[in-house]
Parts: sequence; structure tokens; C-alpha cells
Amino acid sequence: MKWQMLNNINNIIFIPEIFLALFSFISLIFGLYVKKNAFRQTSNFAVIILFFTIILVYLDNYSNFADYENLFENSSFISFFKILVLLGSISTIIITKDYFLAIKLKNFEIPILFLFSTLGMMLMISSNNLMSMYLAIELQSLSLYVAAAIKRDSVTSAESGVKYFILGALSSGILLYGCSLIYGFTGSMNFNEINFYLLNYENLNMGLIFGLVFVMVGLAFKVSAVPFHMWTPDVYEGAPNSVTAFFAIVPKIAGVALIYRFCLVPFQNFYLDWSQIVFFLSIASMFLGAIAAIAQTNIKRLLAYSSIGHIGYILIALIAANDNAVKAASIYMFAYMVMNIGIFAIILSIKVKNEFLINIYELKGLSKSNPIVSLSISIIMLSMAGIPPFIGFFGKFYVFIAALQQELYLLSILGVLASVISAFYYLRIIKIMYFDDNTEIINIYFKISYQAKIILFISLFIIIFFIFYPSFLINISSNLIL
Amino acid sequence: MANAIIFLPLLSFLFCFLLGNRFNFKIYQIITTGILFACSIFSWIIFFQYLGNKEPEIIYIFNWISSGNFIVDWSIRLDTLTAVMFIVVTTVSACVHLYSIGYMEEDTSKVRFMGYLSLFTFFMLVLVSSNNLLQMFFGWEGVGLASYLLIGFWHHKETANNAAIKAFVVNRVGDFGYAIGIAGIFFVFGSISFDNIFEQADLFKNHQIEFLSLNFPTLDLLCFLLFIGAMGKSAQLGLHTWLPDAMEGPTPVSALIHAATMVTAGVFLVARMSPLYEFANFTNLFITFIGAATAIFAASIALTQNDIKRVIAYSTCSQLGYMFFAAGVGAYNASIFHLTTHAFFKALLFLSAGSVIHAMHHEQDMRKMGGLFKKIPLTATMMWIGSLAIIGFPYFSGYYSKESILENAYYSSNGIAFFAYIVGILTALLTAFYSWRLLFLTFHGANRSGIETYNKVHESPFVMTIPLFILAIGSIFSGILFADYFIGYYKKEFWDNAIILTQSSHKYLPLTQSLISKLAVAIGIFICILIYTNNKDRAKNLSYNLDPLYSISKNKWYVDEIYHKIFVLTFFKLANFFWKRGDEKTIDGLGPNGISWLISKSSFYVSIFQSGYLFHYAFAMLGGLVIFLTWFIYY
Amino acid sequence: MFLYSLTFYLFSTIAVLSALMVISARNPVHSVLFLIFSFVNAAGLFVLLGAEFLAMILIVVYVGAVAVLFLFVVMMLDINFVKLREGFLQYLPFGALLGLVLVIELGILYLTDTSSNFNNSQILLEPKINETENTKMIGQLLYTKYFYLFQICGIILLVAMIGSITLTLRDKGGVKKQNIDNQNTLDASKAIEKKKVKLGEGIK
Amino acid sequence: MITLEHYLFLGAIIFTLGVLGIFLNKKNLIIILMSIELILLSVNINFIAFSAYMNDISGQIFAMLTLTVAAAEAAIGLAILVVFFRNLGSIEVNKINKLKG
Amino acid sequence: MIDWPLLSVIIFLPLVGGLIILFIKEDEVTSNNIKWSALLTSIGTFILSLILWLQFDYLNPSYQFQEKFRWFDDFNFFYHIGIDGVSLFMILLSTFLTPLCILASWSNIQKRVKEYMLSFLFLETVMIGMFASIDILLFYIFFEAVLIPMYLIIGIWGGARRIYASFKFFLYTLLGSVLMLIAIIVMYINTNSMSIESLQGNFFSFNTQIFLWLAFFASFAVKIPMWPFHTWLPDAHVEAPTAGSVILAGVLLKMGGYGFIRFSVGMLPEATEFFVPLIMMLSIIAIIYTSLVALAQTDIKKLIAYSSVAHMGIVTIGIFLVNQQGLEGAMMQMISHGIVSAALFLCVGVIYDRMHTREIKFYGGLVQRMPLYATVFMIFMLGSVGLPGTSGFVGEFLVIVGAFQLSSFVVIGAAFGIILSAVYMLYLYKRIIFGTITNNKLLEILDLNTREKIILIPLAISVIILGIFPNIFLDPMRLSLELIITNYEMANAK
Repeated sequence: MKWQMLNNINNIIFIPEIFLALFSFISLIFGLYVKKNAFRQTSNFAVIILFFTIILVYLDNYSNFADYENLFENSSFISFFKILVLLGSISTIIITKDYFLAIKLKNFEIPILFLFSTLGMMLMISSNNLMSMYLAIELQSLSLYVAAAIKRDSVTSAESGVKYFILGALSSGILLYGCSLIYGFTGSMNFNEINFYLLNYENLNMGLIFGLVFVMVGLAFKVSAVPFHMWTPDVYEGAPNSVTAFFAIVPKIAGVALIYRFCLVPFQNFYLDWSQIVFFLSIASMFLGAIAAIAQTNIKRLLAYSSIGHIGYILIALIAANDNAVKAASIYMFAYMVMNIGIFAIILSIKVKNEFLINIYELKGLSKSNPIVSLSISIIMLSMAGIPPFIGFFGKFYVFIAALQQELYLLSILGVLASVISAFYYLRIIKIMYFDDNTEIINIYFKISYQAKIILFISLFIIIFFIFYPSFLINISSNLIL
Repeated sequence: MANAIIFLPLLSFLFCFLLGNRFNFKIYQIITTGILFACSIFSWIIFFQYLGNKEPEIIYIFNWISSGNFIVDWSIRLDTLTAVMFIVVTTVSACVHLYSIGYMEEDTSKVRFMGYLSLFTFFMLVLVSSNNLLQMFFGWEGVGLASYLLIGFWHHKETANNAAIKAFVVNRVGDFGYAIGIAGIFFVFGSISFDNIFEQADLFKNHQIEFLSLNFPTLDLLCFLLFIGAMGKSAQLGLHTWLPDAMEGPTPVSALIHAATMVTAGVFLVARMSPLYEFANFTNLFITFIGAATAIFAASIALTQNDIKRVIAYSTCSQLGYMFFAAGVGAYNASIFHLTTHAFFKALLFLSAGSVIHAMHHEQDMRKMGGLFKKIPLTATMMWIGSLAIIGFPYFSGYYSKESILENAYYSSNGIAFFAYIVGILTALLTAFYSWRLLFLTFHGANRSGIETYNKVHESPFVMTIPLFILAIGSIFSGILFADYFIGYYKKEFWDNAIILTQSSHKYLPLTQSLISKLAVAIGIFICILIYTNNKDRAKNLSYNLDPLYSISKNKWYVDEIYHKIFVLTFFKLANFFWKRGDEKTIDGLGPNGISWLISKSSFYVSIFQSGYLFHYAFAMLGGLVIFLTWFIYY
Repeated sequence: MFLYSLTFYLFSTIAVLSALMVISARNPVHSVLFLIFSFVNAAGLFVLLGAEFLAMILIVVYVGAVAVLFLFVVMMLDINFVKLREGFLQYLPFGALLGLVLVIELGILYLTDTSSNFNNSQILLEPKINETENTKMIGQLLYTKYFYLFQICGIILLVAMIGSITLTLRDKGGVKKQNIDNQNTLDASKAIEKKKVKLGEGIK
Repeated sequence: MITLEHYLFLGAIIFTLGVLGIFLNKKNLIIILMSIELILLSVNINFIAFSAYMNDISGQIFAMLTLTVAAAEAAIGLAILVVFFRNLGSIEVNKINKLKG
Repeated sequence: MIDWPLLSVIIFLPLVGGLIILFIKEDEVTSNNIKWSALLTSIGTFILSLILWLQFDYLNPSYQFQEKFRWFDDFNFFYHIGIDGVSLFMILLSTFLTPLCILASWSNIQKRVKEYMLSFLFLETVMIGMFASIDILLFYIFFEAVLIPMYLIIGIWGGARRIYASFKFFLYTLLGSVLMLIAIIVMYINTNSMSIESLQGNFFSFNTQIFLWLAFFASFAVKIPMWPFHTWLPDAHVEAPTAGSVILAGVLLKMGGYGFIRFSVGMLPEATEFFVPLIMMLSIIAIIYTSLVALAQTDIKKLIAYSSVAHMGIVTIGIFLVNQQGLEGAMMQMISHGIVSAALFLCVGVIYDRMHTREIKFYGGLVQRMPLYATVFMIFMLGSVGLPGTSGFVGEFLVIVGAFQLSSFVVIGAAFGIILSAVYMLYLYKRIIFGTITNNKLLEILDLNTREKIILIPLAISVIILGIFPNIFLDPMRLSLELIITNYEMANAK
């Protein structure tokens, strides 16, 4: 009896989310009681926690505890995205650590906020119920709102916090309203039950369509699809670089996973309805992301628009809604994460005239002073632009395979056109580094911690050498089930 | 031996080209000239073999291009026609090589010059000895190249460069037709080697072909296209403008290329393709007409030119007209005969003129000469011989060939041929006039060059006069000696199907006609004597009184100006239009630049839209929401 | 039934009007008060719907905590209120239009062709007043079926707490803080020092 | 007869008002926070109405969770607002435009 | 046959060389080491490719030296390479030109030698890889990867407007190739195969073919380039450093022609038949229009660039004739143009290195000071003009012969190029080389040095060899082209 209970407790504790939650509390206390270098210690602790969580997620493939009362679901797709989120968080915490210290923002709460946010994202990905979905989103968002405004003495940080918070709250209000409609018109909050209920219907009734629209709008905000993207550039710009790195790398993964699951699980039979919304979101995101980025000089804004563009491509795959779509999404998100980790690891380590990098023109002359760094940036930029042989190309490639399999010709053609436009601003960064002659000697320092260097190296390695052995990712992503 | 004839000049060119300036220039001069004389001897040997009815033979060298059934070999076709051309080319070339040693002695690039001459000879020999149209085209364009190089030999002279380009380009216009013609022949006959074509020629007698959406008789069309090439090369009316300008080159070049050999390639082509032309009735008429028109047109210009070389150049043009209308009426043998004799006397004329120029220290304007006979009697004599040959003075070579052409034209049955006949006689008159004018102005009367220059005039060295002798012999005797073979009694055996002989029996002109033709020459001479002896002002007055005609003639019928306006200026205008308007404004403006402008503009507006105000953002979100809702309500 | 309708209309009208006042009141303090009013009326509606526990919660949490928090912040920030009213009308036409469209569309959703919309056997025509107490039912479910969600809510509140503290807590120099560790590890022998003080000299 | 639609429509109106409050307001950030509370209120009305009319308690649970979240949101919102006020000395909405483009 | 993966070695040898260079620290002293290692690598590659040629079986029309490994686990994409008669010469062209390019940059590239050499070696790898790919995806990856080094080469080491030119080049060609990506995927989805070898034939319905054809056209028409998609070319050529222009003209343009042969003609015969009039029209416009534009140029490189467009017009005509003469002519023209235009750009480079200007007006009378240069330039000019006996002639003439079988309009259009090319090239030559020296700065200009001789003389010799012995090149490609033609005719005979 005792053993059984112990066993039971063991099982519960080793559910990744519970583990993560528990250890987040522990690290909170840990942070409080570590006197010296609280921030650094807590960060390291958080990394360790996340690392173990990955192991647990990996082992936890078919555990039934998490989907207690069907509030949560577990599947290979979910595990995959959870691992992505966790990897993203780990990398972010590692690469941002030095930056936080450098800007004297060493509240030990920051890694804890990241931990909670990661927890929220894991829950988001695995949620199988409107309620759990909403709560997970809120958990994730609230941590991020705080993170955006964490640099208290900075006007821009505060402003970005305000914007993110208000728009985020509005979007979750809208999402919630949609949830209420869906609940009201199906009588259930469980994804599977909703799906089951909808099987009886040829067409969605108006109420469900409205609910769907509201929820999609809320989710579109989370993945920053146009026209619900407007917070993204401002928040990216305003938040401290390190927080921006987190924003760019991690929440998108969870958002994408959730929007995929939401469209493909409860509403899988009503493809025609949601695909119209996604169609619009996708095209608008691709083009706006491409076009608006051209005018940017702030590197974070530029990356914000770039991420908006990337979301457009992932949504193309969502419209395709076939097996390859899931594969495409997972490969694309993996590529997206790796590329963003790489670029932020670099951005966070470059100092121009003793200031951290803000403007892309400050990269001028980098190719002379730091050839390897500028080569890395170039590779990442080309990869983001989707130029083979780098990983970014394969992401797009799979997206288009999925889309063309569903004969989405128009969308694919628009997609590639947008990618050409977006290539412009990626190339412009290369141009600034390599082509512009710098007349004055600018002091550019590249200082990166040992761990961050490893992360950067790994991400570059994956970006460059993915082509030689794509199967390692493809095999995994081929077998993903929603 | 044929191989040797063809490739020795190439070797001598390569010797000059690759090893140039390694040794003393004399070595090059001696070697190249020696080689050419050797070639010339070989050619004569071959020619004499063919006088003795040697079988035609084809020497295969190697395969050049084979693409599908388009198979082209490098090979040498030896038959009478080739043999005739061999002697013409190598003899004149050898003379010119020798002559150049003297003529170019003051020049700094003698080696280059000798090399080019050899190169030209090589190409010309390839041209005449080819067994298929494409190899001929190789020679054809090759001589064009050599001509280009030699016209522009003095590349510091702007006019020489322009003339060189003009020559090349105008020739290219002709080659345009030629190339299409070859393609057409391949299309029709499935082969471009002569024997295959000729075998099938009569199969296509009534065949029609569609070209530019119109139907043409196949052979007419093909022959016409080839003839365009011939026109270009042989400076026939319309494409003649390059020839006078080509006189910018050194005089030996003019003699070799622009008188004796290259320009006759067109005639050679027509003769070579005579089995095909035989069936091309319309084209033959066209050739006759063009030939005749060129003859009189060029002669009319030659009347008033003052540059000694230009006069001869126009006379060349005119004589080529003779050859063509002979070919047009089917007298290919007469045409080739005239080609041969013409080669000798025209080379003689040019080299003599060169000698004069050399003597006058590169003065070419006849108005500044006069009375040179006493100073350079040898050259003057040679010039006299040449002139007599060209005007067809009896028993000189030109007499036989020209007479034969007129006969053939006279006996040909169609109207155009008769027109050509009349033109031929008129042209003979004009020829007589301008030849004598040249002689008078240059060698007789008072000297107009000023005492100092006059005193410096000297006879040319032996290296220059020996070739004159050789050519003079040719000019005098080639008519008498070869007439029987070319046009007379032995012609059938001699030609042995190398060209088509249409007239089976040889006829002479009726006495009256014969007299008329001779009379015409006499009148020409008479008028010339009338104008240019004893009275200095008569010519001037006459030119004043006949002003419009004189101006037309003097200004070469304004063809150059018209061409300049129509083609050159239009092309440059068009070029600029396409570049500035087409490429930069339209294609770039609407294409890449336009699109990038559009994108950067919209990018600008998008950033304005991203105003930074919360309420705008919220508004956008709600706008999106409402739009979606509305869409679904009305969808 | 009439009374039910009357109550509904009363509450709902007041709720809507005070909501309107929330966004249009000149003085933020008034806004907060109207917000409270609106919530109270909504609570009334909840009661009408049989959700008395939630009605209570609404009052307790919102009126008792959140709204007071608002009020507190409004007072604390001490802003010049009159100035803040400017520019409200600038976007009113657009806003009103958008709002109108939204309301009309939602109205279309709810008010037209209802039968097809609620093609669901579960939907009752009247609010069902449960046999079991509302609170009890919620309690039963919340700690069983929705236990995890409840926990997540807890974490959310924790995050909110951490966040608020992190954002607003400032370490001002010179402020004496309670050090619990120190307090707990104190022992009496060290905490108190006895000194003899001579009269008229004081402590040095 | 008060039907479900009445409640829903009420919810819709309050929702719209809340939404309008967000972007009509140009001077006071606090009002925007309150508008968000209004939106959440409208959602709660919806949930509870559905819950009552469907005789399904989960709607009320959701409403309760929403309330909790709303409280948390209010707390964080006010915290951010305070941070903002400390930096800028103002909470005017139309002064929040440092970040744009 | 060789039992080791010769082709892969050829493809990746330059990359390996590049990696070695990557680890050489660049400074004043070692920059020569970098150059030498790059040169030796590329020469090694060239020698290996000659072995490839020697081992090539002329009688086998299909792919040789095949290597095939599974690459993607989920789709039938393979690392599948091999060559046939068509790609053989493209590879040879690439390997031949790269060492020359490196030599040509020996002294005029002084900044960032390491990056430069790296770019070139990377470029060589992707060029060879592209021509050797049998798998379409592999082809595509190499096809696009070419943009990267080329972009850098133009952008870093280019002239004044290099940024405009490099962006135009990159984006323009990218625009074309992304559409090709879509077509490739559609092909795969329809047939479940990505092998160029097995897709040769007629596997798609007519409508699909039209769609695919247009997508491929977008890519290759930009690449080759056809009128009116050619405007990137003059800019890119003018701004690129000499070696960049050489590779651009020598190899990159051929990628378009190669693509047309492989994809449009080889895989989409019915659509090709349908679009032949369009191609012919555009090609003829290209020939006449761009020849005229070339005439008006004042910049030497721009003139040669425009002449490339005109020459490529002949190539496209040849390809879309789809008969033996046409295709072989197009191939010959591509090889010839690869050598001739490359050589012309190198010639321009020679005087650019000395005078740092490309304005025609600046020059004149160079023959007085640089007789050897004038001679070599002359040979290339004649090759470009298409004089019989030079490389340019064989291709052009075969195309004309082939074109007569299609339409007289086409043949006239193609032959018109003969006239115009003579006009603009001779005019150019006259203005630069002939005349008297009017510009005093030219009085001290020096003739070719040894390095330049080493570069230019092999090219000059190959121009002549190509013209006199074209069969050396025509024989190996014959059967492969015949196969394509047979497929094409079978498909359209239905």
C-alpha cells in the first residue's frame, strides 16, 4: 500500500509539467536563499530543471496522468513541440544570461518567469480543453508581460510591457469570448468532444463560426499573424534584447503548436471554415512581414517582422492540413528556433562602442573585425531567407510540399514571391556587413560566454549541415501524430 | 600537291604570327614570298594537268562538323574550276607578295603585313578548293577577315578603320544571305557537299518552298540567297559601297584582294553552283540585271573620281558586273574567263598604280600628278598595258573575255539579257573613257604636283617591277592562250562538268554588233582625248555645264550618304532608343526598379501604419475581427 | 416570470449603462466606481441565473479586491483628470461604427433564427436551478475533475504576484527591512546586551 | 420571457463597450484596464448563461477560473502601469508611442 | 571505369580546398598561400574533370558515373549524381574557367583574399554539383546556392554600383528560381520521383505541363537571360570584378540553357511544343534588340554583357528547335560563349587593372602599346562575331541550319545576329584598340604580363580548337541529345 502510493506519487511527480511546476517553486525559493549571484545561480538551476524536463517529456510518451479528465493530451506531436519549447528555453536562458548581467538586470525572478512561461507553453501545447488552453495561455502570457516590462527604469521596456499587456489582454478577452461561444454552441469544452459533436453537422452553424473566428483571432495574436501582429515589432524593440530573444524563440513554437492542434483537432472536419481565416492570415503575414521589414533599421524590429513572415509560411502548411503539413510545421519550427537562437546568441554578444547592438547599420565593418561572426550572421540570414543549402530552405520546402499536395497553387506562388521580397532585407544585413566600406574605425566587440558559444555553435552546425543528414529530423517529424 | 598549295600559305602565316619579330624581317619576307611562288608553281602544274583533262578529285582531310545528317568535311575539291582559281590566286598573290617587299619597305610592320597576305591567300585557296558550301563559307568569311585586317592595316588611320569595318559589315550582310542559303540547301537537299547537291538539282526543278509565308520556287530562292552573299563579296550594286573605301588599305592589298581575287569570289560561287543556277530562271534574270546595272553604275562613277585607286576600284566593280551578267545569262565559262583575265590586268593596274603612288610618296590624287611618263616610263608602260587590256583592246586579254560576254548576252533570248548587252557596250565606252582619263591625267600633260615632288619621283625598285612584268605578260597573253580552253573549241573537254556550259556551240557576234562594240570603245577613247589633251579647262567647263550629272557621278550617286541616313543613323538612334527607353525606362522601370520602388513605398506606408499608438493597434485587431465576422456572415 | 424579466432588465440596463460610464466618465475615480456598480449588477444577474457562488465571488473578488486596487492606484498616481478627457471624440465615429457593426453582428448571431443556432438538445428554455447547491457542485468539481486547472490558476496568481513584486518593488537605500532569517536565528544572549549606565552619562 | 439570447446579447453589448473602451480612450491607461475587466465580465455572463441554460456546471467553473485570471491580470496590469508611470510621469495613452515604425 | 566516386570528388574537392583556406590565417604574408592553395585546388579539379572526359563513354546516351544514396527518408530524394554528354561539357567549362578566374584575380583582389577565394571555390562546387545532379532537388539546391557566392563576389569586390547590381542579380534570379521550386514539387507530387533521368519523357498532362513549363521558364529565362528578363545581366556584369563576370558569363548563364534542355525540352515536351513560338519570338527580339543596345554602349563590359544576351538568344532558338542541329548548335554556342565571353571579360579586366576605367572613350590606339593584347583580343572578338574557324561559328551556324527546318522567320532572325554582332564588336574593337593614342594616360600602358598570357592564351587556343575540331565536343554529346530529341518527338507524335 505504501509502496503503491509512493509509486503513484513518483508517477505524478515525474509528469513533466508537474515536475517543472514543482521545481519552479523550488527554484523560486532557491533564488531567494542564494545570496551571491542569485541570478546566475537561479539561471543555471533553471537550465538544469528544464533539461530534466526534456528527459521526462521524452520518457513520458504515453503517460496517462497528464491527460487527466482529458484536460490534457499527449501525443508525439505534442511531445515534439514540448521538447522544442524546452530546448528553446534552455538555449535562451543560456544565451541571455550574460546579457542580463551586463545590463545589471539581475533579478533572480527572471529565469523563474521564464520557467513559468515555459510551463505555460507546455500546457498550451498539450491542452485538450478550452479551459486548460485558456489558462495555459494566460500563464504563459502573464509571465511574458512581466518579462517585457522587466527593465523598470527603461521607458521603452515599460512601454513595450504596456502594449503587450493591453493588446494581449484584449486578445485573450476575444479568445475567451470565442471559447464561451464554442462552449455554448457545442455544450462542451473538450476538444475531442467538440469534434465528436461536430461530426453530426454538415455545416458549422453561425455561433460556432463566430466562436471559431474569435478563438482564431486570439491565437493569431499569440503567433503574431497579421493583422494581429502589431504588438510584435514594438515589443521586440522595447523589451531588453534578452527578453526579446525569449519572445522570438519560444512562445511562437507553442503558439504554432496550439493553433495547429486547435484547427486540426476540434475543427478538423470544418476545414473550409477555418482555412479561410488562416488563408488570409497567412498571405497577409507573409507579405506584411516581408514588406514592412524593408524599412526597418532596428535589428530587433527587423527580426520581429521576419518572424511575422515566418508565421505566414507555417500557416500555409496549416491550410494544407495533411500529414505533410504537420511534418512541415515541425521542421519549419525547428529551423525557426535554431535560426533564432543563432542570431540572438550573436546579437546579445555584440557591443558597438560599448553599447549593445541596436541598429543594423552598426554592423558595418563587422566582416573585417570579426569575420567568423559576420559569416555566421550571413549564414543565418541566408537560411532565414530560405536559400539552400541551409536549414531554412528545408522548412519552406516542406511547407510547399504540403501546400502543393493540397493543390494550393495560388498560396504557394504568393508564398515564394513573398520569400523573394523578404530575401531583400536579409541580404541587406549581409550587405551592411560586407559591402559597405566603413570609413571610421568602429570598435566592435564580440564577447560571448563559453556556454553560449556552444549553443551558437550547435545551432550553426545544424543550420549548415542539416542538408547532409536531413533524415534525423525528418524521421522524427514524419511520425508525428496530432 | 593541292594540300601543299593550300596549307603552305597557312604555315607561312603562322610562321609570321607566332614567331614574329624573332628574326630579321627580311627572313619573313623571303620565306613568305618564296612559299607563295612555290604554291604558284604547283598551281600551274595542276592547271596544266587539267588542261590535259585530268579527272576531278576530292581529297578528304578530316571531318569538321557532324551533327545529325549535317556532315561537313574538310576536303579539297580539285577540278578545272579550282585549278583555274588556283593559278589566279597563287600567281597574283605571289606577285603581290614580291611587290609588297618593295612597296612596304618603309613600314614598320612588314612581318605582319606578309603574314596577313599569306593568311588571305590561305583563306582564298580554301574558298576556291572547297567541296562543300560550308568550307567555302569558311574561306569566304576568312578572306573577309583578311580583307578587314588588311584594309585596316594602317590602324592609326581613322578612315582605314572605318573602311575596314564597313567592308566587313557589308560583307556580313551578304553572308547573311549566304548562310541562310546554306541552311536552305541543307534543308532541301539534306547535304551541302557539291556533288550531292548537283545530283539532286533537277529533282527540285519544279519544287516550291515556303519562305516568309510566301511560296517560292525552291531553286530560285536558294540561288537568290546565295547570290546575296555573292553580291556582298563582289560588291554588286547595293552592297558595293565598301569596295571603294577599301582602297584605304595598302595598294598591294587592293591589287590582291579588292581586284584580283576576293571580290571575284562571288562570281566563283555562282559558277561553282552553276548546276543549281541553271534551274533558277528568275534568279538568273536578277543576276543579269544586277550585274549589268553594277557595270554601268560603277563605270559612271569611275568617270569623275580623282583618286587613282578609286577609279580602278570602281572599274573593278564595273568589271565584276560584267562577270555577273555573263553568269546570269548562263555563260559561266565566259564569266570565269573574264575573271581570270581581269585578275591579271586589274592586278597589274593596281600594282602599277601602287608604283605610281610609291613614286609620288603616297600621293593618290590624280589632279596632283601628270607628266609622270618621263619619270617612270616602266610603270607607265605597264599601266598602259593594263588599260588596254581592260578596255578590251583587240588581242589583249580583256578583249577576248569581254567580247565573249557580250556575245553570250546578245545571243541570250530574254529581254534583260539584251538590256545587259546594251549596257555592256555602253559600259565599254565608259571604261575606255575613264581608263584613258586615268592615263592622261597621270602620265601625260603637264605636271601638277610642284617641282619639288616631281623631282623626287623615281622608278620603283625591281622587287616591284618584276611582278608588274609577270602580270603584264598575263594581261597580254592570257586571252590568246586560254580563249580556246575557256570559251572556245576545247571548252567542253576543259571544263569537264566543273561548270555548266549552256551554249553548246560557240558563236561570234554579228559583224555590225561587233563593230558597234568596238566603236563604243573607240568613241570613249576619242571623247577622252578630246577632253583631256591640250585644253586644261575643257574638263572643268564640262563638269560645270553638266553639273547635276557630274555631281551625281562625283558623289557616287549619293549612295553612301543615303545608306548613312537610312541604316547607320537609324540603327544608332534605335540602339539608343532601345537602351534608354526600352531597357532603362520600360523594362527596368516597370520591372525590377518599378517593383522595388513599389515595395519600398509600401514599406514606408506600412511603417506609418505602425504608428506606435495603442488604440491604432487595438483598432486594427478589432478591424480584423470584424472583417472576418462580416465575411462569414455574408459568405 | 414577470418579476424575473423585470429584474433582468433592471440589472442588465444598469450594468450596460454603468459600463458605458466606465469608459466615458471624466474622472477615473468615477470610472472605477461605475465599474464596481456594473459588477454588482452583473452579480445580480448571476444570481438570477442560479450561479450564486459566482455572484458572491464576483462581489468579493472584484468589488472587494480588484476594484479597490484600481481605486488605490488611481488615487496613488494622482493624475490631472481633466486633461485626460481630451481626444475621446476623435476616434468616436470609427469606434462607434466598429462597435455598432460588432454588436449588430453578434445580434444577428443571437437574435435571428435561434432554433437552428441552438440545435442542441441540452439547451433548456429556462435557466435550470440546480437541485444541488451551486457552491457544492462547484466545489465537488473543482477539486476533482478540474483539480489541475485549479492548480494552474494558483500558479497564475503566483506569477502575478512575483511579477507585480518584481516590477514595482524598489530597493530604496535607508529603508529598514525585516530580515526573517536574522530574526529566527537570533538568540537571546546575543540580542540583548546589558549595560550599566551611569547616571548622568548616557550610553556611548 | 427572458431567454438565453437576452443574456448573450447583454454580454455582447458589454463586450463591445469594453472593446470600445480600449481604443476610444486616448488619455487614461487605467480606463483601458477597466475595459479589459468589462470584456472579461461579458465573457463571464456568457459562460454563466450558457451554463445555466445547459444545466452544465463546467461553464461556471470556467467563469470562476476566468475571474481568477482577471484578478491576476489586473494585478500585473496595474504593476506595469505603475512602472510606466514612474518612467514617464504620465499614463496618457497617446504618449505611448516611443516604439513605432 | 573508375571504381572510386570520381564525380563526387570533383564536386567536393573545391569545397575541401576552401575549408583548408578557411583555416589559413590571412595577413600580408599568407595571402599568397591562400591564392596558391585556391589555384592548386582548382587546377586539381580541372585535371580530375579531364579524367572524367577521358573516361566518358561516348556510346552511352544515359548518365554515367552515377552515384546514388538515399538522402531523405520520407521522400524519394537521393543524392544522385551522374553526367551525360550535355553536362560533361558544362562541368568541364566550369572547371576550366575557375583556375583562370583565380589567376585573373591574382593581383587585382587585394582586400579579403580569403573570402574571395572561398567564394570562388564554393561557387565551383555548386556549379559542378548543379550540372552533375540527377536528383531535381539536389539540382535546385545547387542552382540556388550559386546565388550566394555570386552575390558576395559582386557585392564585395564589385564596382561603384555593386550593391544595386548584386541585389538585382540576387533577387531577380531568386524570383525565377523559387517558381521553379514550386514546379519541382508539383512534379514530385505527380510522379513521386525526383530523378531527372526517369522524368525524361512525357509524364504530365498537357495542362500541368503548361503550368510547369511556365514556372521553369521563369527560372531559366531569367538565368540565361532572355529578353525582357535580361536587365540584371548588364548591371551584374559591369559591377562584378573581372573574374566574377567571367564566371557569370561563362558558366552561370549556361545554367539557364542547361535547364531548358533538361527540364523544358526533356520533361515537358508537349508544353515545349506549345511555347516554341513564344520562345522564338523572344529570342529573335533578344538578338536584334540587345545587339542594337550593345551598339549604343559606352562601357566595354556592358557592351559585352549585352552581346551575351544576344548570343543566348541564339542558344534558346537552338534549344527549342529540338532537332539535332539546333540542340548541338545550342550546346556548341554555349560552350563557345562560355569561353569567348569569359575571355572577353578577362581582356577587359586586363586593361581595367591598368587604367581602372571601362569607358570606351578613355581608350583608343592600344595596339600601339599592346600588340599582343590586341591580337588576343582580336581572336576573341572574332570568336564572338562568329567567324568560321572560331568557336562561335559552329554553334551559330548549326542553329541556323536547324532553324531553317522550323521556320524561315526564325532563321532570318537568328542570322540577323550575324550582321549585328559584327557591327558592335568591330566597332568596339576599333574604338579601343585601333586609332592613335589620344589619351596621354595610355602612353605608359604595358602589354600582357606572363600571368595574363597564361590566362588568355589557353582560351585563345580553345577558341580555335572549338572552331576547327568541333567534333571533339559534338561527339560525346550526340547520343545524349538524340535521346532527348527522340523523347520529344515521341511525345509530340501522339
